[in-house]
Order: sequence, then structure tokens, then C-alpha cells
Amino acid sequence: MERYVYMDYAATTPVKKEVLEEMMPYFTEKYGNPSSIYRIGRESRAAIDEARERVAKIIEAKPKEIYFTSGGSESDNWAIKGVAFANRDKGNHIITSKIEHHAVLHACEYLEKHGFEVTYLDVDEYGIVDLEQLKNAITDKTILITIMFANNEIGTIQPIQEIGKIAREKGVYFHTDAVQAIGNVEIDVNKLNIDLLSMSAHKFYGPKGVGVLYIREGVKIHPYIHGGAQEKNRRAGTENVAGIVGLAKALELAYENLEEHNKKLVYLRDKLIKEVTNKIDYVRVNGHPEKRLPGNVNFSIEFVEGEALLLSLDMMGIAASSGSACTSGSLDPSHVLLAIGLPHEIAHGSLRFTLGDFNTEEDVDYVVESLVKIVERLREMSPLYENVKEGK
Amino acid sequence: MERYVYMDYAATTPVKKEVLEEMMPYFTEKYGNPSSIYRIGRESRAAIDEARERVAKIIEAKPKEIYFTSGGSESDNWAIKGVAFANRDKGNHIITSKIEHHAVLHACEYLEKHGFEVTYLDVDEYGIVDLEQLKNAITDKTILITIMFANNEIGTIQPIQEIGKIAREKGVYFHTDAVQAIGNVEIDVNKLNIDLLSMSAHKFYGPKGVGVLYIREGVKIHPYIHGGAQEKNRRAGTENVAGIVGLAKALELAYENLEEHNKKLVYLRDKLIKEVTNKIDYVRVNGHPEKRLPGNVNFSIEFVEGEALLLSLDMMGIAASSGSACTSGSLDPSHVLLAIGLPHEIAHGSLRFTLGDFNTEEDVDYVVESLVKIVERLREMSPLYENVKEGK
Amino acid sequence: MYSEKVMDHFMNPRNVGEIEDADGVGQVGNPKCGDIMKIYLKIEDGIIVDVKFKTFGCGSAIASSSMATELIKGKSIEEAVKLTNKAVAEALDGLPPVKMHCSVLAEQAIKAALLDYAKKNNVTIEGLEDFNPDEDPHEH
Ligand SMILES: Cc1ncc(COP(=O)(O)O)c(C=O)c1O
Ligand SMILES: Cc1ncc(COP(=O)(O)O)c(C=O)c1O
Ligand code: FES
Ligand code: FES
Repeated sequence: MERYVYMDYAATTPVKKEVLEEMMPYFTEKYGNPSSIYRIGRESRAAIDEARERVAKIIEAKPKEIYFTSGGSESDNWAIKGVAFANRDKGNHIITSKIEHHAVLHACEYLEKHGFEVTYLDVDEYGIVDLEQLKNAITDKTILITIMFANNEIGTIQPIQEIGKIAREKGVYFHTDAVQAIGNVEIDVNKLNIDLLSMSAHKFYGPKGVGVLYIREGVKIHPYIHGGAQEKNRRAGTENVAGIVGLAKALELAYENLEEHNKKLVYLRDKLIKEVTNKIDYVRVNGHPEKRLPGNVNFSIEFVEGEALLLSLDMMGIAASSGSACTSGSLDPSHVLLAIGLPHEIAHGSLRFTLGDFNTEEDVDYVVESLVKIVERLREMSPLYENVKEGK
Repeated sequence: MERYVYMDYAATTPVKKEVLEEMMPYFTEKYGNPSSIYRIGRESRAAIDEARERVAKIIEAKPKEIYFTSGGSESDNWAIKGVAFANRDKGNHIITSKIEHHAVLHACEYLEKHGFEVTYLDVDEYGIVDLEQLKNAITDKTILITIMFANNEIGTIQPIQEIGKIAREKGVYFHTDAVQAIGNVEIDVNKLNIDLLSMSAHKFYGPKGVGVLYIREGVKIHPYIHGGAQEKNRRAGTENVAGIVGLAKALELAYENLEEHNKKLVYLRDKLIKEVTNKIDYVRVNGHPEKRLPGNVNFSIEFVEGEALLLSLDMMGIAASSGSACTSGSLDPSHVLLAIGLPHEIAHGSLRFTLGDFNTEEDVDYVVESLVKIVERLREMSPLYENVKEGK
Repeated sequence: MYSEKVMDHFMNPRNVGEIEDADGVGQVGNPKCGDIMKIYLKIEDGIIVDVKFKTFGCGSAIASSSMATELIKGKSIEEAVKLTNKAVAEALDGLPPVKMHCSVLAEQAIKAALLDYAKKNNVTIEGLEDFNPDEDPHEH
């Protein structure tokens, strides 16, 4: 394969060279257990503490409010179930949205089986939650609002500051799954009134299998993984020292030149959107025109199916993703695309490109050129397109 | 520091060169998300599947019975809480022992707060559970027996086959925390009638932050981390591909020349025990004389305190560990040492050396020599020793 | 995920298109579920002399259509009726379990086209008595 264009940075990212370099010593020489009191143990402890400070600084938190986990899914599960069970005496109601990641949705469904009630807020055609509906949903039994910062499929960024304000005024904890937002958007947990926030390192050029849950001081939450006294008795398990160091370094790099990075991504993103919509008919762009992640592009290409698109792109050395149910062999296409009102058959033709640090303008050109050919070929096979051409 | 002797392999181990080498490509080039259908995604998927097969082979399991987690603590929490909640209709009684790791004990205590009843079995002076007591404890409400394979502090290996047999006869699931045993002991989950088994890679020269839960086909268990469809819908979260590959490689290496490895460790261990007990008076060896991990040495050195010993050893470049409460700043010394009947004051002077692949005979000589000096110095300061010398 | 054969039939599908004066046309599936398969048959003296397809669906659906048309081309109606989705999947060197239903679609589309032929020509085809083209083949 001559050319390889990775445009699925929302799925995962490669670990950056500088990140891996900082991690390396912790596999071999500096392997001490951070709970041990001898020299190499203390060195590991110091590395974790430093990482905690580095992470805290980025989101304007206190170091002691940063807890390391095994990734975004664990952080989401911990935040939601941990807060729910710890505040059961206060109430049993949780508010979330219909377009959350499965880690949030399935944690909420689990709680529904355990005596909790969950309100799933609607979103508008752009994927933005309805703030009025949110306000009206809050009762005196509401203990948690969990709404994602930015959506992983359509890239829509929520009005987090407003949500935080509403939550604070009503005295309800506010958790946000910032797995997709972090590294792309400035986040100040105080300004935004965020009480809990999830991240996952592999989404911002750090390693897979390590994440963070930010827990504001004073928030009542149960531990989720019980055992040793790590993470101030709140998250047991020998710490993934190399991973934690990598997470911190990756996060720092992401915020080092955020503006420049975003400018480049927005330029490439908008070019991709413009050229594809110009060159292919019956294409729509999902998500919000402005309030979207700098690297996210989500198309619905009518009369073709997502998996077929992905396989064809793969044959041409292009990595992308789709919200089609056929990707997973399940019946319903992406709950996000349905929630913004796409009909099933159009959701099936959805295609997501997420741009990242290593993409170039040539990549975009190559993708456009390839996609035009692929769509043409697939539409020739499609009985639906035939009908359209014939004006049926 | 001229000399550095690491003798705390039960706390954690360095990642072996060969292991790190296999991991490396998965950070940078082969970074695809295993859930993605394009080439680099499929490559990651294949790497995980291969790792699953490699792990399964070692413990005679089926590949589909191997689930990757973030470490021993998560595996223990998942096994215990997952089985408990999934089998609540059958019963609410769990049996464990008094010398389990905190990941097991605290998971059990959590369940006690949620309507479960837990029996904590006694152990004898060597740390072996009482099989008669186990049999008598089983009722028709018992759904799970969880007993560790080998103890992390005193190295005692339990009669796992007998426990498995009892569990199977009574139709009760049997989980074993094999975090310390795996890599040191041959384990065949079928011969031993094990239904669930926990491991953690960093205990056998793999990376920190990755583990396994073996779940026998047919065992009823809930997922613990909800979200995406990874691990056959049972453990959500983007897989730590590099870590998983490292775990598999490390496990293979451990079993490649287990006999030789163990022979060496037993030799060094017995030499250490012999010389220390010869050269220092008022020392006792905790744990079982034969049924113990090849690398585990646990002394109680009377009239001195564990943390003081560790700090002194550290000053001489020796890394060891202690069951003294003072290491952690808590009041009670190790629950394991108390369970085998050590009086508080003796438990306070406990000292654990755990030998590993990189230890040499010279290391042992150096430790003995240093320990003799240290104990002498500390005892000179000790009011208790003074009394003994004066025959009080 | 997919065998080389699946990918080959996906990338270079055989018999794509339509037959203007087809003797039988069958369409199954539902765009809502992400898949529609349409089969055109040209039949002379009980023999399928030509077959074409159009498919809106995943890689496996396209490959299954292509393979299915290859398998019945030149065969008698009796043989075509007996084509099972399993045979299609086997000819493709297997399909992932979650994708088996896509091959069911191919079987159904051929049966639907044969039924159309039978109706137009007022004949009965053995093996199609219980066939209902509107039944949802999905067992997602
Ligand atoms: C017996 C035992 N179980 C469980 C654990 C927990 O493993 P981890 O720290 O990797 O989560 C350990 C080690 O800390 C252990 O020794
Ligand atoms: C919005 C969002 N939340 C949570 C997750 C889960 O993160 P991880 O897969 O690292 O557990 C992801 C990514 O998969 C995500 O995009
Ligand atoms: S057409 Fe939907 S899974 Fe094959
Ligand atoms: S003597 Fe200081 S903590 Fe025990």
C-alpha cells in the first residue's frame, strides 16, 4: 500500500514520540511500586505526583482532585455509579442526554436496574441538548447531571458552562465526559462549574489503558475499584506509572500550541467538508456548523451503506469510521444519528473522518478524490440510487 | 549508591527487555483501535486475539475465557461483585479467607453493605485455610468461594485443588486470586476446578496496569465496566493493546523455564533463610516451610520495627517490604500476620524479601551482611531488646 | 474480518446491474435496516441464462449478492431454488457470525425473483410454496 491516510483520530491516536520517551524509563529502570518506601518506589511516587500536578494545571484543578484510572470507560462508570450510590440518601434521579457514549448510557441503564431513575434529554438537529428541558427535568431527587463535553460521532460541543451553572444553582453534581473534548478545547473546571470530568489518554496522543477522573474536592463519591490504598484510598490497584507519565506529557503537549493545532484542523476539516459536498450530490453534514470539534467531519452519504464505504476506503489506504449498524452487524444505526433525527436509511450511510496532528492537505485531497470514486462505484450498485436517478 | 539489590519482586517487577520489545510497535505504528475495521484496527484486534490464545494456553483455558482488565485489583473486584450480583437470586453468601489481598477483602466488605453475607475463614499458623471449616461454612445460599492461590506476604500456597473439588461438588463458583502464584506455579484451571482466576502482568515482568480475569465458560457474571462492546460485551473500554501484548509475552517467558527459575529462587530463598536465622537471634520465619512461593521469605525480627528496618535497608541500597503498620502509617499491622497468630509486637518487626529473576547469590550475601548490621544497630536502640538481654 | 474471497467479490462484484426485460425480479430487505437486495433473472427453458443484482448494504451483503449470482448462473430453476445462504457463505470462505444474515438476504432475493417469474408465467416452482418475500430475514 503506497499511501496510508489515518483519519480516525477520534477512535484513537498514536503515542507521540516525546510521550513515549518520557514513559520508557518507567518500564525498565524506574520500575518501583509507588507504594514502596525505598528509593525506586519513591521515584515512582514522585513521577505520579508530578503527573497529577501537570494534569491539574491544565484544567485549573487541584492536584488532589485528579485520580488516575484505566481509561474513559472506567472514569465514566466510576463517576456515575460512584456518585449515585454515595448520594442515594439524597435522591435517586440522574439526568443525562440521548447522545452520550455507551460508557455513560450503559452505566445509567445499570443504575436503572438498581432503583435509580434516569432522564435522557433530547438534542436538537445539531446534537445540542435542550437547556429548558434540562431545567425542567431537575427535581429534588436529582443527584447528578452527566452530559458529555463534545460528542464522539458528530463532534458537537455542548453549552457546558450553562449546564454547569444550572447544576450549581440547583445543588446537583455535574459530571462531563470530556474524552473527546480534552486536548481540543480549553477546559477550566471552575469557570465551567464541572464537578467530575473523564478523560482518556489515547485520544490525545497518549497510551491506551490510562485515564483520569477529576473529582472536585468535597464531592461525595464511593470508590469503584476497592483494594489497596492507592489514589488516596479511592482507586485501588498498582498504578500504571508509565501510562500516567505518558498521559501527563501528552496532555501538556496538546495544550502547548492548542490554537495553532486547532487552526490547522479547522482549515483541513472545512476544506474536506466543502470539497465533498461540492463533488458528491446527496450528501449532508451532521453536527453543528460551528460548535463542533476542530477535527470532526460527519457525512451522511445517501444510497450507500457505511461499512461498504469503510471497506472501500480501507482498500485505498484510508482509515475512517461510520455510525452504520452494519459495521457492528447490529440492527439499529448509531443512537446519536437517530437522536439528531436522521432516518434509519440515511444514518446507514454515515461516514466520520476525524482529523489529527499528522494529517496534511494532501491527505484531504487524496480522501476527496478516493471518496468520489468509491461513492460512484457503490451507487452504481445501489437499487436506491437507481430509483432517484429515474425520478421515482 | 554503588550497589542496588531489589528484593521486592512481589511488590512489582521490571518489564523484561523481550516483553518491552514486543510492546513497542503498538504505541506508535500499530496504534489502530481494535474495534475499527480498517487494516491497522484489524492488526490490533489480531494482536489481542493472539495474546488471548497465548494466555489461555498457559492455564489450559479456552481463549474465549480470557478477559483483559486493568490489573489484579480490577479482576478481583469484577470477579467477586460480578458473580455476586449476577447470582443474587440463587443466594447471598460468599466465603473467603482472612488473609486475602485487600482487593478481595474490601470487595467483600462492600458486598456486606449491599445485603451479602461473607464468611472469613481462619488460617493455621502457616497461613493455610481450614478445609473442614470451609466445608461446614457452605450453605445453600453460598454462591462464591474466593480464596487466593498464594499469599503475597508470607508466600503460603493454598490447597487449591481440594478447594476446587469442594466447590465443584457443592456447585459453588470458585474464584482464586492468583496474582502472586501465576508465573511461579503451574496452573491448570480444569484440573484445579477453578471457575475464575485473577492475574496482574506487573507481577511477572510485564507492564503495570494490565491484568486478566479468567472466566470459565458458562459462569454467570455481570460486566463491571459498562460501555462499548469490547471483550465480548463484558469489559468496556478501548483495549490497552501494548499492555495486553506485553502481558502475554511475559507470561510465556515465565513458563518457558519455570523449573529452572524456581530451582534458582528456592536455592537463594533457602540460603537467605538459613543465613539470617543463623546469624541473627530472635528471628522467626513466617509462612509454610514447603508450601510457599519459591521467592518468598518472611521474617519477624523481634525487638525492632519494620519501617526502621526498611529505611535502613534502603540506605544500603536494598529494596524490601514489611507487614508493619508503620509502613503505611496505620495502626494495625498486616492482617495476614495477625491471622497466622503473630502478636502485634512481633508482627511489627516483620520483613519480607521476595526474590526474582535478576537476583544473584551475591545479592543474598550482601543482604545478610547488611541486615546483621542493621538489626544490631536498631536493637541497640530498642528498650525491648535491652530487657531480653538482661533476662527480664 | 472478511476472507479474501469476500473482499474480492466486494471490490469486483460479478453481475452488477439490471436486466431490462427480466423474466423475474425480486427485491428483499428494507433500507431502514441498511440493506436492500434486488435480483434480475433471465430464464430460458428452465435455465437461468443471465442474472444481475443491485445491493444497498454492507460489504458482506454485496459479496453475498455477487457470489449468489455466480452460483445460479447457468443453473436450472430447480437448482437455484435449492441455493442456501450457507452455500453462499461457504463459497465465500465463510462470513463472520454477525454477518450471516446478509447471505440470507441473497438467498431470499433469488427466491423472490423466482417467485416473480413463477407468478408471471403461471407456473409453480417446487420449494417455493412456503416462501414469503416480505418476511424480514434479519436475525440481527
Ligand atoms: C495477591 C494480590 N492480589 C491482588 C493484587 C492487586 O494487583 P494490582 O495491584 O495489580 O491491581 C496484588 C498486588 O498488589 C496481590 O499481591
Ligand atoms: C466520548 C467518549 N467517552 C468515553 C470513551 C471511552 O474511552 P475508553 O475507550 O478509553 O475507555 C470514548 C472513546 O471510546 C469516547 O469517545
Ligand atoms: S447489510 Fe447490514 S450487516 Fe450486512
Ligand atoms: S512508630 Fe511511627 S507509625 Fe508506628
